[in-house]
Amino acid sequence: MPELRYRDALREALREELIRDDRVFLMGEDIGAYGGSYAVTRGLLDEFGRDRVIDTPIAESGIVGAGIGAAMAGMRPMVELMTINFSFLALDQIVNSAAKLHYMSNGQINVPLVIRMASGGGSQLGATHSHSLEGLYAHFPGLRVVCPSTPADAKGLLKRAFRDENTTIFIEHTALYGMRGEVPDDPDYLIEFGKANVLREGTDVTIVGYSGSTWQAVRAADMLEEQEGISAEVIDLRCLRPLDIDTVIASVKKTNRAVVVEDDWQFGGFAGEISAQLMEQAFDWLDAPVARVCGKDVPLPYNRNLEFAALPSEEDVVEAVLAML
Amino acid sequence: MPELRYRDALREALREELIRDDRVFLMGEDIGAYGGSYAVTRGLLDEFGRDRVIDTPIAESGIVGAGIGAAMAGMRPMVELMTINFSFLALDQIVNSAAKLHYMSNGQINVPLVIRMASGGGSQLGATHSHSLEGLYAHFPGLRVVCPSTPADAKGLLKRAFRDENTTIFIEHTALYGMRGEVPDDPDYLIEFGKANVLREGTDVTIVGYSGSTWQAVRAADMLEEQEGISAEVIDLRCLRPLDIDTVIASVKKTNRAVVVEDDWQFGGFAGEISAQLMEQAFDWLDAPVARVCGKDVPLPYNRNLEFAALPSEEDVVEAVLAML
Amino acid sequence: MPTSQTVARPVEDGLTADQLHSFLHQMLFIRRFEEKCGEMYTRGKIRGFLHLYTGQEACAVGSFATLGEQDKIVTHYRDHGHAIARGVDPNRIMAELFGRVDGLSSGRGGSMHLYDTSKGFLGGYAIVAAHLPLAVGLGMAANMKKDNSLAFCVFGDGSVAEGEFHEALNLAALWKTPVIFFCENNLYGMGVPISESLSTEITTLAAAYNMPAVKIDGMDVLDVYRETQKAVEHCRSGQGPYFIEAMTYRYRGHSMADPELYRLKDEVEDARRRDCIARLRTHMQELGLIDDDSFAALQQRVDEEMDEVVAFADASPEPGLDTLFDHVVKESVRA
Amino acid sequence: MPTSQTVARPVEDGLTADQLHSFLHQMLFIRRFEEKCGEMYTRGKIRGFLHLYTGQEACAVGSFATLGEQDKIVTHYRDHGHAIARGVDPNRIMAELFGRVDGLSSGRGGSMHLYDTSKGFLGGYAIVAAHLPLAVGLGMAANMKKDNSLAFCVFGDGSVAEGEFHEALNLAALWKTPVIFFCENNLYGMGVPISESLSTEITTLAAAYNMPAVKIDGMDVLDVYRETQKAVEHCRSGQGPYFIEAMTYRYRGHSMADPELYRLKDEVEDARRRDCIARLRTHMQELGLIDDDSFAALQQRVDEEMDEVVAFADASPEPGLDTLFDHVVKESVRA
Ligand SMILES: Cc1ncc(C[n+]2csc(CCOP(=O)(O)OP(=O)(O)O)c2C)c(N)n1
Ligand SMILES: Cc1ncc(C[n+]2csc(CCOP(=O)(O)OP(=O)(O)O)c2C)c(N)n1
Ligand SMILES: [Mg+2]
Ligand SMILES: [Mg+2]
Repeated sequence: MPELRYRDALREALREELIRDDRVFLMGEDIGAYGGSYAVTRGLLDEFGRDRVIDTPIAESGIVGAGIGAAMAGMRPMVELMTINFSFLALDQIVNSAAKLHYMSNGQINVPLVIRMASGGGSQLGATHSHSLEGLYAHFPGLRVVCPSTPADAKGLLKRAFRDENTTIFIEHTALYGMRGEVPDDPDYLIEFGKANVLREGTDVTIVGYSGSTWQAVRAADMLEEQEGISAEVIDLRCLRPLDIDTVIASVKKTNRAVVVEDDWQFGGFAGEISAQLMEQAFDWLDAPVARVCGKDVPLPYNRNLEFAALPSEEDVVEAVLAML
Repeated sequence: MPELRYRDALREALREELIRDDRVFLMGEDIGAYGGSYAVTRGLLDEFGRDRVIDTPIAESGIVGAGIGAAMAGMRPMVELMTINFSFLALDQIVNSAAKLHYMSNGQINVPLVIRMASGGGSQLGATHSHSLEGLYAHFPGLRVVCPSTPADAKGLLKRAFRDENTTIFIEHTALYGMRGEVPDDPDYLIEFGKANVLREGTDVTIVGYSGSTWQAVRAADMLEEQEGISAEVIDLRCLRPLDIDTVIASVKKTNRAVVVEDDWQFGGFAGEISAQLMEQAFDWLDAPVARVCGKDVPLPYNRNLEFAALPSEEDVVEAVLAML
Repeated sequence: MPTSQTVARPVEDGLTADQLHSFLHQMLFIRRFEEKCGEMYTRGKIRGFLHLYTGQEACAVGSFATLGEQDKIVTHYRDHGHAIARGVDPNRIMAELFGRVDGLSSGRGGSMHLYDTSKGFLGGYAIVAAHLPLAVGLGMAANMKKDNSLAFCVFGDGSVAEGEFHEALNLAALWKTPVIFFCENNLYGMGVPISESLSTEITTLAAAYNMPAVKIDGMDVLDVYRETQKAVEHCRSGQGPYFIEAMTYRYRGHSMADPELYRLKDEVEDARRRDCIARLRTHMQELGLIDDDSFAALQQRVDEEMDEVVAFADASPEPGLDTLFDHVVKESVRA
Repeated sequence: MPTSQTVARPVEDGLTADQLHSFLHQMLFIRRFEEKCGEMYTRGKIRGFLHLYTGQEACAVGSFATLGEQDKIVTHYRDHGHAIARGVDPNRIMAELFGRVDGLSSGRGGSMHLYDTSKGFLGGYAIVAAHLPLAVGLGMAANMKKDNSLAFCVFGDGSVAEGEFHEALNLAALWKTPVIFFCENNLYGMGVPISESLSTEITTLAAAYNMPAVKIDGMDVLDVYRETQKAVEHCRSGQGPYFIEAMTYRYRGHSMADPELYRLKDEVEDARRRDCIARLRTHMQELGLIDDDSFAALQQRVDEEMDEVVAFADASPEPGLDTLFDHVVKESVRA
């Protein structure tokens, strides 16, 4: 299998889908001439031309709305919002139109739209540019919320999104764009939505992550094994909606302990959902309260040390595990 | 003490604050000539004139941004967004400017702004017009999120919001505007933020609500007592940020069981935060998993029966309590 | 949808007598439909927010007569008149307002959210100005699919202050998408007069984006028809979007909840004197196309039609609770 | 902030020789500051997104010279030049970019989020167009407090397509708030040329809101000064907002991460031939205000100043981890 970077795996998915289905087109801020702010779309304008790779003005609500309209009329658009930070401006379109039209029209309308955006802190971009809002999107029925943590998942999930009849909020982590991994070159390589991935088996504790935090979980598991001889199972959720809680529950019924790792602020964040569901569905198996290792309750500061302190780290995960054993 | 409706208590708070502090002014959609879509501001334009009660165009982001700017320059504005459904359009301003400027400027700037909006389903307004987003706002550090459930709280908390140096998201429940209750006429009647209210003491189970769901909790407690002889303690959170979890924990340590009631969608909602915190801080006291009684995972339908089925009811709360005893 | 009496005579503006009769019938039908809705709201059959279209009928009827089957329509929450003018089954509209299973969306949408994709009626949108960008996307799709369709987008004067108005007009003009932006200026957005909502003239602003922008008499169905025809030609010939501001007036409050504190009764009476139905009726009388008797007959017919509409809606059952979770997402076949 | 050499002669446009020297010094100072930032970024001292202002110096320097102490400034993320032109301490700016405790925000804000309230510098805003509504609010407060201040709001050409541009211009014109909307049109929003971002001319659009809107030469500090003066007079006299589009060019990429695939080197070279510093220098030479030696001396002085700036920033300690939770909310005294 060829080894690709996460960004290149995404590009491959876009290319293949553009070739496969002529209803697919891409639009977004600086995806064309600039090549995409994270270079995901580089080269696609040259290859597919201006009708299928469209540089848009900076108008998040407008371009997401246009994507919804085009999808309603039978196209298969992808809208890139550059980063998740700018998606607040398109939230009404996403929540009130993309997510609800199918239901409100009693199934008459559907909105097969892919909205891509980069998420995550840790790059010293300051508070306005460092959001992790996967959980915010997961809250809204009608959406798919997908957040791949590996190059292969990036490809397989993005391609799957183009085959979906609903709107997929496809969230990439800025820290992963350069990550390498083996990626199937099968043009029909699809990963089903709502299937979590057990990245590593273990018996003492379950560590749950998604997107970037998957790797904090993995590194923590390594540290726990090496330093403490603790065997941790690591689960990458892959999708927050639909959520594969069953895989998490099955794991916790085995390990009896769980830690959820998330970049986003802990208070009112998605980790709380996992925690609550575990209590509801695996109470009798829990030997300790589910722990959350998440972002601290502050806007993300620019200074490197402060930012680092505000974000969850593998050390924090290790600490949480040790505290519950 | 005079008896007032919730809407009138709010109006009294606005009037008193307009009189007390000439930096206070009100702006919003249809708060003037129309009298406010829920009649909260009726009469204020006549009394205070167009300089202090300003009808705005329909431009949520613009008017919230203008409110932030005016607050930065030393005014004490209140912006009314009519309903929480339209606040998606102002979310960037709220999250990226109002909530973060104090932190990003290292304390140089602060944004003493009150943003009022009506929340809640149950009026057959359909999916776009029936959101409950208190929990969404509570997620963002830098904000105050307040949601009164009684006329007295409406007044005391709203007045308190005008005395705060930060931005308060003040969320009223549409179902409560007509509710009557005793309201102190003291012009300095303030209720501190972050103090939950134990509305009813009990020993068998703790039922936690806020805003409209407080009353589902109370009615459920009545039913439990009358029908089953079960003694439920009812806590109204009043504020989601800052959150008074201590009062909830103290109660649960006594009752050993808890149900959280919330209008909003359960998945990824705020009830999960309460549930997770209870597990984290009162695990050994819990005799059963904390239950959540929340909105079903669908956009709210217009049809009355469907809408009713999608929203939490007192019967659902009773059922949840009975299931855990 | 009402069908027209056949009178085989050509008249002005390329319109046949047939068409004029149809306009009159449609406007009257919408008028009565809305009045009936008001009544049904008072009787508790219709609930939630209800925004009536009374007074503005000429806008929907005159403009929609210029559209083709392939065209796509999006409008705002004041959408009954548009749905009817588009030929959506009024029985199913009323059933939707009653929240019943035979409603357009089986009672899920309600008054503000009407959809009938079989007629290219892609919805009433309840978030002010949110559907303007959607129209741009519909226009993009039309250009891409080269299906000769256009997007017809209706909204009110109050919507012009929203950011999405700007984003949509710019995108449409920039990308030359076939969109008719049809602004029904009824002088108020809820209780706020347009002069307190916009610093400029609507058409001045629209024209600044580099698209034709005309102001027309929205109380005159013939003016609406003529002017919209120009817009349709413009769009069909690949010249991009077109903007129409139709001056009109709503006779009722903003919604059924409106105490109407912000305007004087006189103003409403003035507007009623320019009523679109009375005007077309007079015009047709002058042309000898109608007399008092035949107008009375038409009224009678519409009243009967309306009884049927209500009877249909009322006979329709409530949707089953077991349908609550249907259509949250569309099942996707693995490709 | 650099201070000016004193030459006691009055010259054109009501400007003294002093002021021209100050303009030259400031522009050169900003130029070097930005070059130094680029260097410090490469050396890893500055991180995150870094947007340099090189090429656009005349905009900040010429316009800010017309403002009063009471005025409030909001700008976008390309904000170092504006802060410097406003008299914010460059040492503290650089310390902020280094993320240090002596930075304007003690390292919390970084390059895109500079604030100095003591100078009425109310911030660099990193969400495109988000600060335009804030400027309206600052203007409202000015009207309410009658403090004779105005809000000066800087943004780029790319921001014009955002909904908030529209909402802010409309509100400002509607409410006659004293706001100068100062658009620095450097022809690109990241890699997108303005022709692909806007269907019309920026000033055509701005004028449609009913406010004066002028297009000026943003590479000529004197033109900027003269034209902004008119805007200031307009605002101070209670006539509401004023719009300026300053045509300019950025020499560097959008940010340090920009591969600049979207424009040709030639285009950049062309712009450099119209460089604002060279232009003022030539002009002052013609006026006999400066010669090669004194210009070289000025350059030398600026270089020395820059060394001090960097030394200051580098000497400043990192903020303590114990400050992480400071200033999330402001403690409110119970009234
Ligand atoms: C974004 C948003 N803000 C506010 C509202 C509340 N609202 C509903 S209709 C309306 C007035 C709209 O006026 P206009 O566009 O002129 O249409 P009209 O009702 O006159 O037909 C308002 C403010 C809304 N639905 N959406
Ligand atoms: C709402 C929003 N969308 C997108 C971005 C990403 N972005 C940052 S700067 C920029 C270009 C802005 O161009 P312009 O306004 O012309 O200013 P310039 O950079 O040329 O000074 C973009 C797209 C952002 N910061 N905010
Ligand atoms: Mg109107
Ligand atoms: Mg630019």
